[in-house]
Amino acid sequence: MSQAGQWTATVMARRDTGDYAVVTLSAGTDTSTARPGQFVSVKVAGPDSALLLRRAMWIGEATASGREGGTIEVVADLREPGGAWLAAQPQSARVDVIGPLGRPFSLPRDPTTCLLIGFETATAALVKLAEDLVSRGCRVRFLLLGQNVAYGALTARRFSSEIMDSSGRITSPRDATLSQLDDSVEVVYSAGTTEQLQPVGQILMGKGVAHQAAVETPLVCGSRTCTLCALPVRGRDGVTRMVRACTEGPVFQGDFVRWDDLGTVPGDCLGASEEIR
Amino acid sequence: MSQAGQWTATVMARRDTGDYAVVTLSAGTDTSTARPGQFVSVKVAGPDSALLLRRAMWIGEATASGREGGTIEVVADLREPGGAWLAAQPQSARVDVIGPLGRPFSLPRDPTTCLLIGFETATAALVKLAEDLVSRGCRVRFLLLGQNVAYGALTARRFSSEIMDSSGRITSPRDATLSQLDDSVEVVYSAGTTEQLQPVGQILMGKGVAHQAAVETPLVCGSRTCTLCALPVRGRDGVTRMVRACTEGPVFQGDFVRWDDLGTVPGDCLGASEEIR
Amino acid sequence: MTEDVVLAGQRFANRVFAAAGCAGTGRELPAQANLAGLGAVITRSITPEARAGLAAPRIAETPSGLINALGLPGPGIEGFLADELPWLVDHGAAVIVSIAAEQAADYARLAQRLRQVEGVIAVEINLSNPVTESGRLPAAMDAGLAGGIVHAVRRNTAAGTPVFAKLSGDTTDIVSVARACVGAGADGVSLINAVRGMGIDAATGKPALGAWTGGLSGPAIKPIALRAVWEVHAALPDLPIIASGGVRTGTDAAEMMMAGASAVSVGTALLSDPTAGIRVREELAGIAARREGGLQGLLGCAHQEVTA
Amino acid sequence: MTEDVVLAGQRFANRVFAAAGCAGTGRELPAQANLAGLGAVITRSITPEARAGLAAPRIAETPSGLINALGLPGPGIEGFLADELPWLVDHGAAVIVSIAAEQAADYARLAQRLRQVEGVIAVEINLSNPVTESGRLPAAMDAGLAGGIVHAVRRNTAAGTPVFAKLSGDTTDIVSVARACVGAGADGVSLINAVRGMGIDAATGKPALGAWTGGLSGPAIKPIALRAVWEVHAALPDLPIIASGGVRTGTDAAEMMMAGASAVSVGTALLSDPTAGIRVREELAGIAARREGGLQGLLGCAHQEVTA
Ligand SMILES: Cc1cc2nc3c(=O)[nH]c(=O)nc-3n(C[C@H](O)[C@H](O)[C@H](O)COP(=O)(O)OP(=O)(O)OC[C@H]3O[C@@H](n4cnc5c(N)ncnc54)[C@H](O)[C@@H]3O)c2cc1C
Ligand SMILES: Cc1cc2nc3c(=O)[nH]c(=O)nc-3n(C[C@H](O)[C@H](O)[C@H](O)COP(=O)(O)OP(=O)(O)OC[C@H]3O[C@@H](n4cnc5c(N)ncnc54)[C@H](O)[C@@H]3O)c2cc1C
Ligand SMILES: Cc1cc2nc3c(=O)[nH]c(=O)nc-3n(C[C@H](O)[C@H](O)[C@H](O)COP(=O)(O)O)c2cc1C
Ligand SMILES: Cc1cc2nc3c(=O)[nH]c(=O)nc-3n(C[C@H](O)[C@H](O)[C@H](O)COP(=O)(O)O)c2cc1C
Ligand code: FES
Ligand code: FES
Repeated sequence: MSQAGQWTATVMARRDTGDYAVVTLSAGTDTSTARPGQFVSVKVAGPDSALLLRRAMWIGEATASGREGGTIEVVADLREPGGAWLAAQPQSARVDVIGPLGRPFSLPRDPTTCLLIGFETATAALVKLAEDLVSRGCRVRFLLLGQNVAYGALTARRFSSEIMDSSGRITSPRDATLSQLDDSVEVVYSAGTTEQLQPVGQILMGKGVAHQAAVETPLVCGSRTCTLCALPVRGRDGVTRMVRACTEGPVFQGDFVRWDDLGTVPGDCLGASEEIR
Repeated sequence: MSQAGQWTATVMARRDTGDYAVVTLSAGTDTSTARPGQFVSVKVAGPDSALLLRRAMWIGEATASGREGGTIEVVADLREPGGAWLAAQPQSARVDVIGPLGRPFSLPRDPTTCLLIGFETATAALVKLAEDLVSRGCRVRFLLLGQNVAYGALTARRFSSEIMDSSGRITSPRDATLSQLDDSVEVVYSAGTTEQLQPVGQILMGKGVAHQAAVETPLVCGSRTCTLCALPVRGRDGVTRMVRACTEGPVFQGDFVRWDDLGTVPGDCLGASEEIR
Repeated sequence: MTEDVVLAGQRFANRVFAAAGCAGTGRELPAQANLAGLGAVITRSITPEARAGLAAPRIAETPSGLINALGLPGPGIEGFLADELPWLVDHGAAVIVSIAAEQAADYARLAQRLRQVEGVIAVEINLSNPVTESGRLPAAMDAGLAGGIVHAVRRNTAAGTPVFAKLSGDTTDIVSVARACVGAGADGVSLINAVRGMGIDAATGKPALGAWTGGLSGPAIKPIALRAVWEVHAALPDLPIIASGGVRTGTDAAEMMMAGASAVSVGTALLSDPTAGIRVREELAGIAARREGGLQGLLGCAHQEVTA
Repeated sequence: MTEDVVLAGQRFANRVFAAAGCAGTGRELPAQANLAGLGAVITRSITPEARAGLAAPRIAETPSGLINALGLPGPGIEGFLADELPWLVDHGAAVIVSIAAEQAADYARLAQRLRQVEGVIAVEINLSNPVTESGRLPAAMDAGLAGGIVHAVRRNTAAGTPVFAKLSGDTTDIVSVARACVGAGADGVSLINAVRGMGIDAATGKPALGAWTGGLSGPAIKPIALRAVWEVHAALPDLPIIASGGVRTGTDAAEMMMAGASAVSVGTALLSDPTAGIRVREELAGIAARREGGLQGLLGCAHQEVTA
């Protein structure tokens, strides 16, 4: 599973956590090579379905081998038609999966203190990350935001005693982020939808802390074909381009994302014309 | 279940016979009042399905009471998307059903010899009929046509020793029908699609044998709303009308159906204009 | 929250109607369908004379849709008035009569015949029927033809009875057709009729419908209906719109209202679920109750967000 | 059975193509997609200058369909020729270049630039882009505009390179637009582009797409595409038609051919399954092999049955 491919997964198990279900898929091969921040793209319905498109899912826990080769866990939102379909598949149902996809998080060369910020299901993207960071001697601190972070919280507790979750205590993602940013934090890792990450990205911009953001955007083909996942990102050359989250992301350096301009094509973007809002 | 209604059935069991599956549905109420020749209309998919329409299914065996009230059996064609969906439902799945629908077969007042001709899944429509006929002292003879008549054959063997099935021996439905028509036969009951019954209806026309035909036609609403099920039938007044199979049928007197003109609106039909093919 | 609404001077108990041809003439529906609980029942299109309809097959299923070519079967206006309308009225339905003919003069005669008939609260003009004036193009495809028919119907309809023109979503420019209808006296528009489509049966190599081509309806066309409602509401914001095209849930109905519809009608969904109309009405009321501004607040709100 | 076919003088290895914009420029696809195994790859529409595209969201799912409003993002013709085309050619793809612009003169310039470029076996004119001449109506909606652009492109394209005009299924009269294109020199037509549609997000009360309206594609529109193919083939039986609109299986492809298409292109299906093109090709060949007359025998056969 180290290279992206299309494979048939088998549903091994499902357990529910709030509005989400954790679904274990067996891959038939070694899945431990999937890197933190990568995702799979799941065909969420059969031939008679009115749902045409695949759904992206963060890779949570991944094991090297189980009863049927390696397994991965994904966290499916039961309130969405795609997630509900996946969760409803009985044990040993077969599911068409493409992955692992996308550029993963990069890890710091030297041990340091990292703040991991996760929203809702996207906390799943932090699970392998925390494991890898801790195994490199990093200290990890967690900020878990949203109603349904139980899956991420489980990992958090394994790797960190510094966990803040949002059960009622937090006024805004912005304030919560600020409250966790003391001098020891050198790297922030975040994961969530573009809307969720916007205030986090904005507050961190120019703060001198490295920020890597794993973004959920509308994502259709997962293979650089459709350009439907594009968001405005500044390049090292200073030029803003509409960049595909599925292949150049989903992990971006936070300081390069045009957080204020998400959902638009900024006027100074390469190829933008004035007519575009 | 004696009056048409909309109810939620529970899938009790499935057993396969060739390209068909026999599905047992529990109705929660007494189902023994369903009459031979009636059918149910089954919603064959969930909210995310691309299949919008209900599927009609003949009522096969119907029991007065089982573990969860009465049950009915339907025979679902696995090669069709609707039948395949129904058959794929796991035990205790819930299915939306409307029925029993349609005008049933009428039974002869006096004991007589009856020929029952069934095609494919439509043989299911003959199951309760045979039982009722035999209990009234009639003699029943079976002609089972098609690849998959196992369900009907089971019943046939219970009620008759005169069974002819089509496994390779029969040249045409027309010849087969003729071969079974000796002087003792006073009533013919047939069940099948309009295409299947056409040669049977044509050959019996004017032969002086009573013929009741239960026809499968495209059938959408099942409730006289959409007129999509209409076929040309001559009335007692001699006037041909486009008549709705779902409510004025599915059982018709064979001599009144315009067998030669199926699929058309005959020029002498009430309301036909010359422009209509 | 009140569910009732006044459209073009006529009061309706609520905003969810049965679309033309999809509740039949009503009598066929099981009791659960509860016609009296709908804002209105739009009849199938009534023609001058009785019609047998087109050859079979009249229908085929398509992905999330349905194509049909019925050919407007029915008893004709006299049969309808004698038999079907009284039954609908007796059962408490608020009846909008849909009319269809092959030339403007016949539309006018139908309207004339409906004048003063007890229980007809509005007239809907089905403009998707081919008309002889055009070489058999549906009038809804041509602003001039459509306007001419609307004019003829409006002139022959009682002043207090609103006239709705039912348009097509697959015309090049629906706004210009809508403008022509309003100019000719239409009090509102119904958007959209089934979209021209076709099926081929690959097994036989023949067209799936006896009439070859037919109308595509159901959830498949909802995006087309939303676009039509959006465009017409943007151009003519005060015009009452009755939206149809794939409405199956209260959410679908809310989307139509947000795009600019004053009322919605449920068509294809009624064929597989006779209670769909009542369910949509309840779900829509629930959605409106959870937002500020109630049902009226939904109307066209997607435009406000965009222009703000 | 041979799968190859000559359309407008150009030989294609088989009749199943990748539709414009749905195989990207090719390089993005996993190896399984096997571009060289398709009859042709139609590129996304190439514009005179680089374009960033429209604001997000650019897509929404609909029942059995997809609405998108991308705004033709891409590197522009020079970037395409420098970078993307060579890659496609290297990987064995037979490339049809789709072009789009806002006025006839720019279409002409694009055609001129493609002249003599190695590896371009045909040009497809995307006429669904709004053009400035019309007050921003897509040219495909107007026979005159469409003909003007086709004429400009044909004049500037090498004689041996066929030009296909890509039309819309939601225009009032597609046959008259097709006739105008043929009159202006089109060697064939591609039917149909995505249908104008819209989504509303009921949760937010806003349009689902950043650009408000967009193109509806996928199985939902297959009946509309079949109708368009049927009508154009009936009117212009010798005109090569490349059909697209909801093709997902070999059966869908066979239906398109029966209605009158010479080739089919697979669009939306490629987005969720990059191997869909090859699978459709194999399934179509299988269907043809089980019938007399092979693939060519499928072409327009539904008309023969009807007129016989
Ligand atoms: C990299 C990535 C990882 C993700 N991981 C998870 C996960 O672990 N668990 C989970 O429940 N969900 C995850 N999502 C979101 C998930 O893919 C679905 O989009 C989401 O669950 C909504 O599902 P839906 O059935 O309502 O589809 P819709 O939101 O209606 O989407 C239908 C289609 O459009 C695309 N799309 C449209 N809008 C969006 C949007 N705003 N965001 C994403 N896709 C959109 C979808 O990918 C899909 O192909 C992830 C998304 C991305 C991009
Ligand atoms: C009275 C009656 C009893 C039936 N009993 C059985 C049964 O016991 N077992 C069984 O497997 N099938 C039965 N059928 C046929 C069944 O309802 C389905 O139409 C058939 O299985 C084909 O299924 P499909 O999923 O391919 O649907 P399609 O044939 O694609 O049909 C989709 C929709 O269109 C309607 N339709 C279109 N064409 C036809 C047609 N030629 N005949 C019927 N409906 C059409 C269907 O009712 C359905 O609503 C019966 C039909 C009728 C009318
Ligand atoms: C079976 C059937 C019959 C119809 N009959 C009529 C009709 O008589 N007159 C009319 O104007 N529209 C008729 N329509 C169109 C519907 O009223 C409706 O406008 C269209 O189907 C789109 O809505 P829907 O997707 O909810 O069905 C009919 C549609 C169907 C499916
Ligand atoms: C994501 C996407 C991008 C598309 N880009 C183009 C394009 O650049 N040029 C064009 O002519 N058509 C474009 N189309 C239309 C397709 O080529 C095709 O004609 C249409 O989607 C109908 O086919 P389908 O239902 O198989 O997708 C695009 C469609 C989609 C879904
Ligand atoms: S999801 Fe298609 S290009 Fe990124
Ligand atoms: S199936 Fe609708 S009227 Fe008979």
